[in-house]
Amino acid sequence: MEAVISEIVAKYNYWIYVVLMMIGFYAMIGKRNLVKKLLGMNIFQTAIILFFVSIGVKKGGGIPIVDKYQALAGGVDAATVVNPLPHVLMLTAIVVGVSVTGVALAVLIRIHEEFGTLEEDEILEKLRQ
Amino acid sequence: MSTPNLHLFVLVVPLLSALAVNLWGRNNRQMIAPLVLGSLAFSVLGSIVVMGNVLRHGTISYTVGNWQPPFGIELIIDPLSAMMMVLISVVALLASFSSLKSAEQELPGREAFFFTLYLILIAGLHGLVLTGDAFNLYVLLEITSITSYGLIAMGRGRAALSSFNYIIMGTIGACFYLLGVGYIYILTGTLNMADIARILPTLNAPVATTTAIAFVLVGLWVKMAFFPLHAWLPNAYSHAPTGAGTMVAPLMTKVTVYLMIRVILNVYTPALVFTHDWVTNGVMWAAAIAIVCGSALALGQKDLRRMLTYIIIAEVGYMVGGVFLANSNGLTGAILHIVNDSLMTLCLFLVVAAIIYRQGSVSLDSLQGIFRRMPITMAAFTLGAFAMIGVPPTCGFFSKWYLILGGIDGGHWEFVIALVVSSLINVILFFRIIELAYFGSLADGEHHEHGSTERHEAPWWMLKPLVITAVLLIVVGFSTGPLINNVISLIIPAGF
Amino acid sequence: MKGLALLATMVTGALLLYGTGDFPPWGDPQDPASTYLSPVYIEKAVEQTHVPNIVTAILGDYRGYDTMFETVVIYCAGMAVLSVLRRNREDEE
Amino acid sequence: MRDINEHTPGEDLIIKTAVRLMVPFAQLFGLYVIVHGHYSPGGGFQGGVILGAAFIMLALAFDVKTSQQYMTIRVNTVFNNLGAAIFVGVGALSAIFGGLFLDYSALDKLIPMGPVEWRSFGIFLVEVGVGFTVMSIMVLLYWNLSSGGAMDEGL
Repeated sequence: MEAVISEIVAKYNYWIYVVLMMIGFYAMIGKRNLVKKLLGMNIFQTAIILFFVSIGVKKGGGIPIVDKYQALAGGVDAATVVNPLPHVLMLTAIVVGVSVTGVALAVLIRIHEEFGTLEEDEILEKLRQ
Repeated sequence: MSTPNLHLFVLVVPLLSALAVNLWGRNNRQMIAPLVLGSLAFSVLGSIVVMGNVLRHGTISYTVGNWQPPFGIELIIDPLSAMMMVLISVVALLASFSSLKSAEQELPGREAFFFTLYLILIAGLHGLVLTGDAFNLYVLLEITSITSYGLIAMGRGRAALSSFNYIIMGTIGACFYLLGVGYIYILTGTLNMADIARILPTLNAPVATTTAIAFVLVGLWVKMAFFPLHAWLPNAYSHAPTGAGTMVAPLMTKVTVYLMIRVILNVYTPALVFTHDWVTNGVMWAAAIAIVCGSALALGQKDLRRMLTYIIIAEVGYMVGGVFLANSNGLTGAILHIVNDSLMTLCLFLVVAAIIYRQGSVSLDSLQGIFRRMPITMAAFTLGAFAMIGVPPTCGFFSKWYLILGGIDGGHWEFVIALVVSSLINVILFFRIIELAYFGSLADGEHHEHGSTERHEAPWWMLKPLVITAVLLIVVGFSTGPLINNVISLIIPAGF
Repeated sequence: MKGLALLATMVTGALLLYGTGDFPPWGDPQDPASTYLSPVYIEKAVEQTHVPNIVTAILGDYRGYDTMFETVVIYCAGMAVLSVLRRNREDEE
Repeated sequence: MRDINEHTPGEDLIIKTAVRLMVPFAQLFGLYVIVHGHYSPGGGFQGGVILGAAFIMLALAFDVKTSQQYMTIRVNTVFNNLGAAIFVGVGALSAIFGGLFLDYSALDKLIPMGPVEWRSFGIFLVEVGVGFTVMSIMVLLYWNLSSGGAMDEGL
């Protein structure tokens, strides 16, 4: 028990991300309302962002912006700055998430015009007729 | 325009002309065709030159922005990716002739947007086959996905709903891939594929490595519609505008299969992926079920285009199975099948586009007696059907031959049987249509709307690429030997 | 259906958690992600690009190829939304 | 849907005046975030979103038509194409001038400034391109999504 708790405490960020991921994933595949699916997608992407940003954390590290002249003169101690690469990756992933959300909303507007509803069951019923 | 950057211009020229199409094509429709065809023709020429260079001088490693590989993004142009570049640019050029016509008819006033997305999708596919960076692959995967969501949602009726399902499934696939990449990054600290392949075997982290492999592969399987995860594909491809289907159907799934091969060979190395027999066997069974079910479901369809989408699912089963046979014949067959299947699917979808252009529907009823009305189109269809079945001089035979040989080598009889069964089902499937089209009821031709026997061939813009594709099916069939010796054998790893 | 979705979610979550077992502790300065590439970026970025914001330096230059496609992604999103919704006006007329 | 529009909850004097006052400052801040991305948190994406938000604010307080007086559809089209073209074009130019793709230091042959300074300036150029595209696409997304593609009244 002791070992399990210390394992959780040492990696609690990953546990939180997994829980978020599960909420989003369940909404994406289990919910019948199309907007809820879309929201689930956003939660899923947020979970991934949390995961990547957690990778970048370094205990005792500061923000990845350094003093230009000091850096040119004497260099930077890498231990004092967090890992910047995951932040860059997540900037990209956020933009991708926004784009997909935009397209999905446009498609949802079209679906609503076509079927008059965003409930999957009702849409399927209308299709069957 | 120096040669060391040529492969990037193959990608950048369609990208820039997409912007130009969007800016000038909205008001001036005459601008669209020259820009699209010009940039794609440049891509074809450029990719052929790149392929020549690669075959002569060996693999090119290129660093974008002139940063050393693990720091900057590396592009790898080996014989396989050069071959894929040629394939993509040729298929895109041939499809675009037909798409220009279909879009003019189906999407009046929206052609500029359609071709903007279309060209960016092609640029994204080129980027996918070039990249040597795991995260860059994710970004490009999303580019190709977003453009295809847009292209598919432009269709009528149920297209928007199919597109939404595709968005949900595609995002799940991409997110799983990204999670896998994150697990690799936390273990190795790098995103460069060659670097990952170097570091991963030296780590003592079996659990996280396995998880990473599983998530990356499942993500790609969702994207390529591998059997249990295939549900989005038939609706998405059959409700898309015809012009989009002509290009998306031959390329998207095949490029994803290429990515799977790339990930297995160059990122994880086969030794790590094929460690557990139960995994390999499970995938083989899934592939076998995909092949049989895909073909059987195709048999139940009343619409030619919908039937072809189920055949795509079966073909994905062929290729994934071929890779997971984990022997050299299977891999050769899978890579060869990427080429052949793109061309076969292109041929059949061009036929669909031509028929839809003339009579608005490809339901099996409306195909009655179509041989008399569109003889050249249907001759090409027959050739494409023979290739799908695997009749010898066409290219489809050779890849199936290698796949069957690989199945026998690996002792995966379920896969061999599935291949044979699916070929038999294809025979029934296509001969039913050919019979219908050739002998189709002349008696009730009088009162049938499309039943006239008057010759009414598709326009030349659609016929030319169709005839070229049909000829290519045979040419590629005859050049299978050189293709294997000069290209495919070079990239198969030694221990395979 | 809901049960199946719940099962899939549980399996995925369990697999992801199981995979974290091999990870180094959270925020450890000695983990591979912090010791392999990132120190080089941190130490060399200012010297090589004269940009004190290391995130901008990596985003714009080291991984500029990613950022280019990122721009294209958002551009595509705009065009996709425009083309998907454009239909309405035609149908209404 | 139309009933809500007739009620026009946004048409309020206080909101209108406040937005009128805030828009210039929001735009200024957006520009600052773009150009100061080298020295502080910021860059093309963040600044572009703030710039776009200024126009979206206008569209929210008044209606889509009003915001189109400040940024016409045509200008929007030019901006989003121009932004993407700047990024891809800078990359292609550095390839044409003898370097590798997106190797900004190769542009030193065009205007001698020193390779390292060119890297810094090249990053600035592409950030401006990103800012243009993100700003105009954000506005475009809002216009389209709020009006169902008609781009007339909005919410």
